[in-house]
Amino acid sequence: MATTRNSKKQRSAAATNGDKPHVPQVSPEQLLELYRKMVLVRYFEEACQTAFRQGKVGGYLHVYIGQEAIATGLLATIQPDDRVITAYRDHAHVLLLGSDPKAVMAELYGKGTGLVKGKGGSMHLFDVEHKFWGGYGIVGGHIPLGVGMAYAQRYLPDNTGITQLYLGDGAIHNGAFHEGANLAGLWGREGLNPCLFVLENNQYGMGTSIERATANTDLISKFDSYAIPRESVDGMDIEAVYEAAVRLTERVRETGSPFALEAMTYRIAPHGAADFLEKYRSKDEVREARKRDPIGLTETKLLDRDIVSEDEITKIRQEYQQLAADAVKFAEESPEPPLEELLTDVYAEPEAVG
Amino acid sequence: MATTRNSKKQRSAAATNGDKPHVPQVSPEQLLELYRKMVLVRYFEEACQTAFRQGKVGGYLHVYIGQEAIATGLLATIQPDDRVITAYRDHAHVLLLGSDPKAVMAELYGKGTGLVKGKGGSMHLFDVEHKFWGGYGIVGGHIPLGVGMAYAQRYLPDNTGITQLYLGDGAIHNGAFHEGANLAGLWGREGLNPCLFVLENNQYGMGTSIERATANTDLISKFDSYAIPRESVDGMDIEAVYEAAVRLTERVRETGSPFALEAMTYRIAPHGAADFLEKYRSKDEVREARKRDPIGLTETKLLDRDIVSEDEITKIRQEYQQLAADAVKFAEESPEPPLEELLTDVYAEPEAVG
Amino acid sequence: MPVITYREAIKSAMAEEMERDDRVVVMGEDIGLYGGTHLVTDGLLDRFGPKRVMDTPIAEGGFTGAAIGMAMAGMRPIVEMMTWNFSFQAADQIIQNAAKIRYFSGGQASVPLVIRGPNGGGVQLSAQHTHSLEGFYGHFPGLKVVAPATPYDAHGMMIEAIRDPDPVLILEAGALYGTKGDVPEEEYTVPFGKSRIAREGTDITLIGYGRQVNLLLKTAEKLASNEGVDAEVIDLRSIRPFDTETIVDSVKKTNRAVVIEEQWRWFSVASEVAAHLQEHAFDYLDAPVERVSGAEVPAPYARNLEIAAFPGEDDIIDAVNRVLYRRS
Amino acid sequence: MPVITYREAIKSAMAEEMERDDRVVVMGEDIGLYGGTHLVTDGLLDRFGPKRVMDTPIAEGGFTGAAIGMAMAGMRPIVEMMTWNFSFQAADQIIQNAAKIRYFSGGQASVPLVIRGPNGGGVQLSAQHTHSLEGFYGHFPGLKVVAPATPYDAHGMMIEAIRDPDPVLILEAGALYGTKGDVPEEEYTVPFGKSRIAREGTDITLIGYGRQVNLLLKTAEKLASNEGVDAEVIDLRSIRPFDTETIVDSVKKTNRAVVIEEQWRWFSVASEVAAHLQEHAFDYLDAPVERVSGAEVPAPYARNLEIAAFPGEDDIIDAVNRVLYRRS
Ligand SMILES: Cc1ncc(C[n+]2csc(CCOP(=O)(O)OP(=O)(O)O)c2C)c(N)n1
Ligand SMILES: Cc1ncc(C[n+]2csc(CCOP(=O)(O)OP(=O)(O)O)c2C)c(N)n1
Ligand SMILES: [Mg+2]
Ligand SMILES: [Mg+2]
Repeated sequence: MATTRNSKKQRSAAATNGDKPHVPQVSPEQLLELYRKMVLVRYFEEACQTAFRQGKVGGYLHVYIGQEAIATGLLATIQPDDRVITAYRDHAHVLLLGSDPKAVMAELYGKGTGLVKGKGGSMHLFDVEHKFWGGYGIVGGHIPLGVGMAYAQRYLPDNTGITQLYLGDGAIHNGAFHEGANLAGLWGREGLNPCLFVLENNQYGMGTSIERATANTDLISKFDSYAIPRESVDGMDIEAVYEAAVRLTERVRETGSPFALEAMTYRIAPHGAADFLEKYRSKDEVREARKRDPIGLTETKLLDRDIVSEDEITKIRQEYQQLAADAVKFAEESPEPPLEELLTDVYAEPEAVG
Repeated sequence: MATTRNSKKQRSAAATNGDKPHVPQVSPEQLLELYRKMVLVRYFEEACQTAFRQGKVGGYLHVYIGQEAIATGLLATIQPDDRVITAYRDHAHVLLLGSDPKAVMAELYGKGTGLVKGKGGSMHLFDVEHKFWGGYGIVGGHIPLGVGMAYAQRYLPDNTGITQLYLGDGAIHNGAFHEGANLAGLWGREGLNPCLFVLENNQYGMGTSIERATANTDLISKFDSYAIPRESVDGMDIEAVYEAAVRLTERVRETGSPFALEAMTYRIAPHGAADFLEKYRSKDEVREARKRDPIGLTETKLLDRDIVSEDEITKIRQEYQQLAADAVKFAEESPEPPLEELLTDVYAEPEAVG
Repeated sequence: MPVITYREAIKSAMAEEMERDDRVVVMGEDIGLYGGTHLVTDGLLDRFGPKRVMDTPIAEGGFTGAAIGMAMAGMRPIVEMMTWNFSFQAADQIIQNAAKIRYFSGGQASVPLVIRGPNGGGVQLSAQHTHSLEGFYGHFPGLKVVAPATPYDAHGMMIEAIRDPDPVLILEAGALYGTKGDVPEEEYTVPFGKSRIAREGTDITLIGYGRQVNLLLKTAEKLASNEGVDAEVIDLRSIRPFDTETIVDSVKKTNRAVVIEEQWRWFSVASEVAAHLQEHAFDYLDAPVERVSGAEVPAPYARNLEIAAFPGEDDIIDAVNRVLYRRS
Repeated sequence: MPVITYREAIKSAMAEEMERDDRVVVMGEDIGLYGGTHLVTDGLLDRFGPKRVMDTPIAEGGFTGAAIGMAMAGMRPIVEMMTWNFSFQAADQIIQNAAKIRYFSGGQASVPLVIRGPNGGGVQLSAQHTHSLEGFYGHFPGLKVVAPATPYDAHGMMIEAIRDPDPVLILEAGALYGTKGDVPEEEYTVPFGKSRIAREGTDITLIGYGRQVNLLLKTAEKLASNEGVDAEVIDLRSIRPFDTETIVDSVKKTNRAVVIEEQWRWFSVASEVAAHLQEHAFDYLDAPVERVSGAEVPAPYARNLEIAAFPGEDDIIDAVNRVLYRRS
């Protein structure tokens, strides 16, 4: 894991919502805990990439490297009735919600011990017990689903949950976003849509930068069309994300109305594991972005504030490196799914299969 | 034709863009000409409704009664390379572009002499020679088509045309609008999209009022998402519409970039000829709207300004009543399409039909 | 037994299930205040309120997707497609999500969703408003697709669909909303995957579904009285799951079959029936299975062309004569 | 004759037509700067510039619709679906507009549009990214649907499609982009509506298209050497218009047929072929036409399940043995 640490000065200069007073409410213990989670995700993702390059993981694989602070900060607020839904870049979310890394890795290996029995792969993780409702491969397609889930949260009795609905900057141009967000705004007016939209703005939809996809590049402003209030946050700064997460999840929970949070970030990894050319961006650009690697930034904070020592950092890193290695080992040693699994889960009653 | 005439005072009080100085640039001759066209549309539409009630016209039928000033004002600016596209409420547009009312009526009768040989009916009028490119029945579906046509206008050499793309207030919530408008904004940045969006805001999408369809009821503001500039106009005031039309079509033609004009109007007629209950709005509301009937308002102007006399008004009305009657007679007497027509126009080469 | 319309049969099924189960909601365009453009949901808003009877914007993909989310989250939504013609805008949601979520979630999530609305031709609705989509959606594993032809089936299949743990598409025969039939007051359901013998006969099997069943029954009477042909009429009614047994058994008896459908012939329900019969009743067939389908054109508006485009009595009689190796 | 890849064959066809005719443009997601996710359009942006090679936002419905408008207005757009799996979002545009505009405009407007992209299974692409949509789109009059299996056909059909005055859907075999074959330097086209006899034989007719053709050829060799069965292999290649004659003539000779497809069996291309053969070669068939199709499940991710879901050599050999009334 190559990360760069930054000075305090650099950090605050680059924050996107500089106007708002930034009151870090994160205790040292919390910051350390958030850091550990980001490291968990990072090493897991690196292990995935390695396994893909070794030909042990197939299909499409999209890792979260560079974006860890977003899901880490937001999912730290999760409550019992909450639900989370996202697209195909979904490993981090499910891990942060508490899924067993072994089962997640086994899923990528297409093994019977996988999180969804080897049936879905990287793009279709599900862990309903841990509030993770997928894992979808069609850009935009999951957005209306999340809005519907949020409706159910206020329709069904005694439910105080909210839905965290993640989407990418590329997805926002899709009609499914427009239709889904409009419904959220409409239902939210009656307190029937506790949906927190999280726009993971990593600057690119595959190889297409924002300014090549739309004439209005202020993406979060697009929520105005649906009367959904919104704000942006520096998605590389775990404290900023966490602060916004606490504040906004509370607001959504109380009002039953949607809110949209844009987290400005950068996809340090290629789009997918098969995106090896990266003709659409320069090496310099990526190098520049690495300077604000969320893990590096957090390490700087932890050290600056004397919360941990360099040694402890090293130990934490080793711990999660080992955890990822264990997950890989488990996945490698797991059996393939039994062939009978082919025909199950098509319908509730197996006999319905034609 | 029942219309109500208004005093000058009432008129100016109700104009929606009261802030902007309203400089009528319409000469008496022009105003009279615009009036005649509106009357043409009105009597034609009334004849359609009668024919439908008599069971002579089938399928779905949507008339333009109450909205005449919009297409009349806008299409008065049409230039040789221009194109016009709209949804199913399309009789007015094609008539105003110069189609033969006989052929239009014959189309509604499903006759072989119809504008599209009896194959399309009310919702699918086409008159390519007169720049009218349809006539579409799926809400939202035609919007991307219009954007593509506008692209062609600047892609193909020596073309100075623009596309007038009409849509309803209900269509704006459809994903096709979002995707189409985003492309228009994007391509327009390069001068490759001379598209004038005309939002015919008649307050209802079938039985659903605006506030029941979206939380952001300032519909035209939704164009901000695509960086498409916009304004609203009183769509009941033919002078206001015409003034905006002249100004905005020029702008779009010169810049090659899109613009969105919202015309505030009211559908005095039922949504479609089969919408007989109208449970979704009160009789009072309709009665109130009738006071600003665009034809009545224009008659008031013509009389107030001594452009025509009451007698002349009566004569004009009779003239177009007769024209509609002639169209009906032509349609009634026309033969059905020959049965061979069933299999033509599926592909360019007839033998391709399976 | 009360005689009610096909429309009433569907509405009463929804209302009964809404009474029984709070999780059931209805949503779609103009289904509440307007009462539904075909009045199938008329009165439900007054009875169950706007949280359970939701008017939606014109966004088939969006609200179908939202309904999928609701279903995953424990509700039992019924989506009205104002007409199935508009469902192409929701095709991605239906095919990519509703049909597959149970599978790709490894069985963790289910989508107990009903999508219903009128399907098939009307009178002069023309090209964009005339489709018969049984085969189109029936192609996809994970979906169930049914097409009731009688008020009895419409009512019973509606209840069955609402209680089904998987997504069910009900392709109602729009042309039949006003037709009447017996519908018992007692609760009943019509299970999927079972076809219905609408008329017993011995000489030839006529197979169809939806509004074509009525046409087949009429034609069968004519065949009986004018031609001395005793036709068996089978109403497929369940498209997926499909009932192989009933049609195969019938053909084993009659040795001849004609399939009728309003949809286009290529890659259609009739193709499947013919493929099926030659596969499972090869040795019993005395003639090729004939298919009578819609003309291979987008639906024309003019009434005379439209009538020519839809399969009619003469087309069926011609096919029957060919299959019986005789000329009428 | 130069030997080039399937990918190159498509690209060179597009480039040649773009040279010849300024009206031809290419558009889709990441086809320009990125070079196309399957590199089929790689280099075109540099050669023809951004007005003719347009990267689009992720809005399949929007840009397909815009391309329809361009086509109506005199351009000759080629739309790349990054994969056909995403085309459900454009289904409304393809089915309701592209297929029908010529008809409902009474012949006043035409849509000379090509939509192309990879189709069919890959390796572990799982449920939402694995579809074979020939029958799905082939159902609709107004569309032409082709599925080339060789570089020669891919090149010739691409040129034919661009010049066609009607919308053509090219369902490329995504798994075959890297395969090589002869492609002449001289200009040629492959007309639609003609199947191709890929291997002559006398004992049985094996019918398929796309990447299954290669599987059929391999299996035919095995059948010849191991089982003494001389199979004729037919590559349908044109799905709509469909070539009845070639398959019927072959079955008149062999009296037996097996159809293979990756898509689901219900209401599929194989259903149509079987329906067709029993209709047009009834008296020649010595056994039912057997269908070998994909398993009736959304595509699973795990490689072992996926292999089990796709039709394979053993499935074909089993079907052949059944049709020949023997056990292997
Ligand atoms: C409808 C659809 N079109 C195209 C694709 C192919 N595709 C997969 S990811 C992707 C880019 C999405 O970008 P974004 O929403 O910004 O998410 P990110 O990958 O950056 O997290 C594309 C085009 C798809 N999966 N679905
Ligand atoms: C995709 C789709 N859904 C539903 C319909 C049925 N429908 C026809 S017109 C209409 C209302 C459209 O309202 P608006 O866009 O405001 O146009 P207006 O009729 O007011 O001119 C609806 C819902 C349709 N034609 N297409
Ligand atoms: Mg992105
Ligand atoms: Mg309206």
